[in-house]
Amino acid sequence: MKLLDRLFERSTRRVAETTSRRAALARIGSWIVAGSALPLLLPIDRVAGRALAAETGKPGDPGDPNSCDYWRYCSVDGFLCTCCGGTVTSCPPGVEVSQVTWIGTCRNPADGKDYIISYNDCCGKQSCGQCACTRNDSEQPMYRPFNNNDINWCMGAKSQVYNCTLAVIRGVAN
Amino acid sequence: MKLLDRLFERSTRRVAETTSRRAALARIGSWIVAGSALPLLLPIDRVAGRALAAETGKPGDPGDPNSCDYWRYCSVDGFLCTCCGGTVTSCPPGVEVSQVTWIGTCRNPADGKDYIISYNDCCGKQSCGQCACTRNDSEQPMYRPFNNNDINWCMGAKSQVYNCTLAVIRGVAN
Amino acid sequence: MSSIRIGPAAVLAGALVAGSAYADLPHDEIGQAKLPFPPEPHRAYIVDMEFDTMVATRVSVVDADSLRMLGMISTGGAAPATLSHDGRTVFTADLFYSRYTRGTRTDVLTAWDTSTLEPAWEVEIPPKRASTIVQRYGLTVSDDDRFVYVFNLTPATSVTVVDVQARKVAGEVALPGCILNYPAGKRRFASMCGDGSLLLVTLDDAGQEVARDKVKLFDPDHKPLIERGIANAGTYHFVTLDGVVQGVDLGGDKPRVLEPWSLLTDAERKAGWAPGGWQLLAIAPKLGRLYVLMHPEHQPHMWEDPSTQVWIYDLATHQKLGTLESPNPIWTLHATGDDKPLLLGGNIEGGLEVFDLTTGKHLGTKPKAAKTAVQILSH
Amino acid sequence: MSSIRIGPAAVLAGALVAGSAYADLPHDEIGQAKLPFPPEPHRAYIVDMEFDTMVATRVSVVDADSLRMLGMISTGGAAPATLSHDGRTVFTADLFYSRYTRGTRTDVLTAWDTSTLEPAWEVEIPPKRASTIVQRYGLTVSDDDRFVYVFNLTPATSVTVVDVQARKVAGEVALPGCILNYPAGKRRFASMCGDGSLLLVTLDDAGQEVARDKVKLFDPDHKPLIERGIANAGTYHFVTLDGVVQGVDLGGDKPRVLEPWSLLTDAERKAGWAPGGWQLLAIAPKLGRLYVLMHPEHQPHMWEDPSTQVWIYDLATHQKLGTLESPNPIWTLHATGDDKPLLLGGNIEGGLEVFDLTTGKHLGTKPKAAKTAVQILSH
Repeated sequence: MKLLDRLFERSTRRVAETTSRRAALARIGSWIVAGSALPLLLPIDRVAGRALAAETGKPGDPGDPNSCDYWRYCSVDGFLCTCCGGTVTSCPPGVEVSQVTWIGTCRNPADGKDYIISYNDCCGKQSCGQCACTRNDSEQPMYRPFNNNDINWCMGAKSQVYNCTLAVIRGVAN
Repeated sequence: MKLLDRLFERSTRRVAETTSRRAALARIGSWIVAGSALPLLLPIDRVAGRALAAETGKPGDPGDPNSCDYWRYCSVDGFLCTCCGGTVTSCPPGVEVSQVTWIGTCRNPADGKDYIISYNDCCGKQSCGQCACTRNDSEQPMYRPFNNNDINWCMGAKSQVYNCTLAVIRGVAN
Repeated sequence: MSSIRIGPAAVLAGALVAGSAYADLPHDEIGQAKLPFPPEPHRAYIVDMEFDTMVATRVSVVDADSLRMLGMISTGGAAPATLSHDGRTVFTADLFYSRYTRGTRTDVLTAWDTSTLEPAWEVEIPPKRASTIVQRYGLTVSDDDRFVYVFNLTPATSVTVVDVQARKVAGEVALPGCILNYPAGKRRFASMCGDGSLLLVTLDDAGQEVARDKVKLFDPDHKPLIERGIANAGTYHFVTLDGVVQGVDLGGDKPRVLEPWSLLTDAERKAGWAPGGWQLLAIAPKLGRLYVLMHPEHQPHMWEDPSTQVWIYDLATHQKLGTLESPNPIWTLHATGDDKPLLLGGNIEGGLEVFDLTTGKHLGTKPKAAKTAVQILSH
Repeated sequence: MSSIRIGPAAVLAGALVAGSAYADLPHDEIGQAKLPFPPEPHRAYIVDMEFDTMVATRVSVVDADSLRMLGMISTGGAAPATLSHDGRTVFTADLFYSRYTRGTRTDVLTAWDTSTLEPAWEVEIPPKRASTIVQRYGLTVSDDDRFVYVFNLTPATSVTVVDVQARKVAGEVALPGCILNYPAGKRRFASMCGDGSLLLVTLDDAGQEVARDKVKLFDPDHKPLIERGIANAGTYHFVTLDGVVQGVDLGGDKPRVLEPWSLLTDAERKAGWAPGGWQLLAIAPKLGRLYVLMHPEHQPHMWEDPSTQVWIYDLATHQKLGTLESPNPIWTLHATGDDKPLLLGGNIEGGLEVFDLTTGKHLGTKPKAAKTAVQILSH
């Protein structure tokens, strides 16, 4: 676990460098909300301006963390832990956070800054099945594994079985 | 397995006696077609006369074995093996038939006779998921276990994991 | 890259600059959710058989007030679940194969902590656990939480008695011709027999059988009872296929069979009404009311079919008090035990229907609470 | 109660009395279905991750001509699958936990008989198998069926080499910075690296590495390739995010990087067309044609999104020959290898879309072929 931890930290730093370039392209584009059948389903229309409502109750962190259109979810692929008994940064009861993770870069509409978000998977119970959400705003092919969300990142937990995904602020991208 | 076999044979005989009484009540009533979510779903309308079409290609055995309205399925609860790679009387490839089973009494619309049908479960792979079908025409509470289809009858196979169900003629009910 | 704790100070700092330029949002700290103790009375545990796979199954934990998921428990092989009376434990009787669908079978009783939803302990049990559509009284707990009773069906029937204190199997009780286990007090359980009797088994403090009795309850040939009854203060209420309620008081030294009474007037019966469903009965103990899933235009083969109609009865007077109507067909009922009780219904698409039993109002639906919702429990 | 075999005589006897009174239908004999060998070219194996559970997963086997299910293979933990070249074996790389979601992990390579759909043998492999959305080139077979290559991701990357003949693990090949394994001939596989090169690993007959080479293939910073390419007679075809096809011939002694060519005219690119999907490329070898899932109004973040549009190209001339349109959005493509090939598409609801590639007609949809159809294979 310690080794993975260190590998992750190294990689996060490397990724932070390479993604700041991509962050310039950061867009608040359309995205995909998954239904019960697939990680990818039909695109839904974006409700204009909704992302700016301060629904988290936290100043500077606008939007509804139970919704796929929350700004931190710009590169998520999975079930949102907020709908599974957890929060944006807490795993549901009895589910363990993975220590390795993939990284996305998302623009916060409140301050216009690009944040590095780690999408830590919560592991040890089967798929939560609630609020499936796939957005690939800053995703890259798998040969950039730490920018890839097609990988089950539970590899850094005691059990590889995937339950849901967090969206954790790791810093500002530039 | 041999013990179960004998227990089954004993019980089948006993059941044959007790069900002949119920067979008098045999009705070709409405039934339930299960969707993906539940063994029980909304009733569908019966297509009048359809059950009389000789779709099996066997004289005297009318109807479409891929359809929940086939006469032998009058007390089935599960996935039809005909839709899973098997036939009415054959398990799909790699799936083992259970030697113990529940028993229903179904009226054959071709000859008006009540047949004893054993609903052997096929076991060792997870739910087939195709052609879920629940009809309880001759089902009884669980204290009459050999007339009950809420039991997973894979108990008589090497693996208890349920895949699909056959409908096997065991004789005429009276 | 160290994380910064988000404390009140950080939030305040953010608030001060709100509206114009913000300070960078701080690094987050990763946490772990935990549920309160004692458990909320409206916390619902929904047993999900996942009929389309039925290997790795689950119990969904849902807050019936907010209609939000609180978490889940991962179970094996369409596992039954039950709650300890002290609110601390969910027991599940799990069946695992070394290769998921084949290989070596291992049956265990798993004790889950109701706050952490983590397994607290497990004990291996004989590989005989009944595999049925999950129902009440397949897995139960003695009134003092000392013993757990696991119903076995091979198809020979028996009960495995697990000693919760010692965390080991105390023994196995054969139940020839009888099914399920309806707990009665600290050291007794009943089982329903094909001859229309209840078998009563009394245990000692070591979990060993010390007595068995039989009491005639019903006529299985002419007035069959539905085995999925409901208990209230030591009394079990069952219903016949044609709508007669048969109670039996197992609270005393000797069982007492109560006077039967009908859910239906002759006119209602003639109009085609009859009970039907999976867990078709619920009792709100603080209201003293019985809830029954009822079918219009009923036919005998519909006895396990879902419905949108719930009829309400006073348990003392046997009077019908009203009806509830669900927006979606429901199949399994449960009423909470508190004094502002909810009726919870598992609908046929795996959603949870919630009714306020004080006002009779439908409060809402939690869609996708489960894939195949077969039983609902609460503390 | 003995069974009576249903033979031609019994059927004839029935036929003689058809139309009026029948003799009693005979007792049935219970049988077991088996699939023919050699396998039909239109037999489709659909890898089903069952995203809503992802523990006990499956491969659905479907006849793409009749749109009927032929059977299934039970797999563990979103297992990748691949077919031996001799048509006899489906290999799956399974991950099992002793308590399904937790406990002791066991990884195995399982060899399934393509006729009986039973496991023929298994070998335990290091507990490192990559868990990703299943894709081609996570699990592959050498051209002579002697070795199976399992991609590992812990997140360190490597390949476990399994000796099929000896039924044991031959060894592990480290792939620092590289992913997947693209087999090349009998004793070589490639791996795609983050620096834009292909790593080529050559093995000896014992499965031990004897050489490794690197060849530069693409610019990962400015012209990233999508790793989910498609092979045809020793040549792999990849596509860049913006629609340039990059081939590399791994059939010879030395890899040969081919001249890139564009799927799109400037006008098409300007109009917003671009490739996208999961397994977004397919090749029908007997037609020499490439099929590409294409998006109208494409945006960069849609690179893995489904679409209803498939564009058809001549592999030799690089000319666009036409388009196919699916009634439902599809996500993963496969073309069969026979001379009357079908294009098979996994739609986003788990259905299978079937196109006749000779006529360009959509032949039908098999709904619910899988829950989450991520990859399709055929012999």
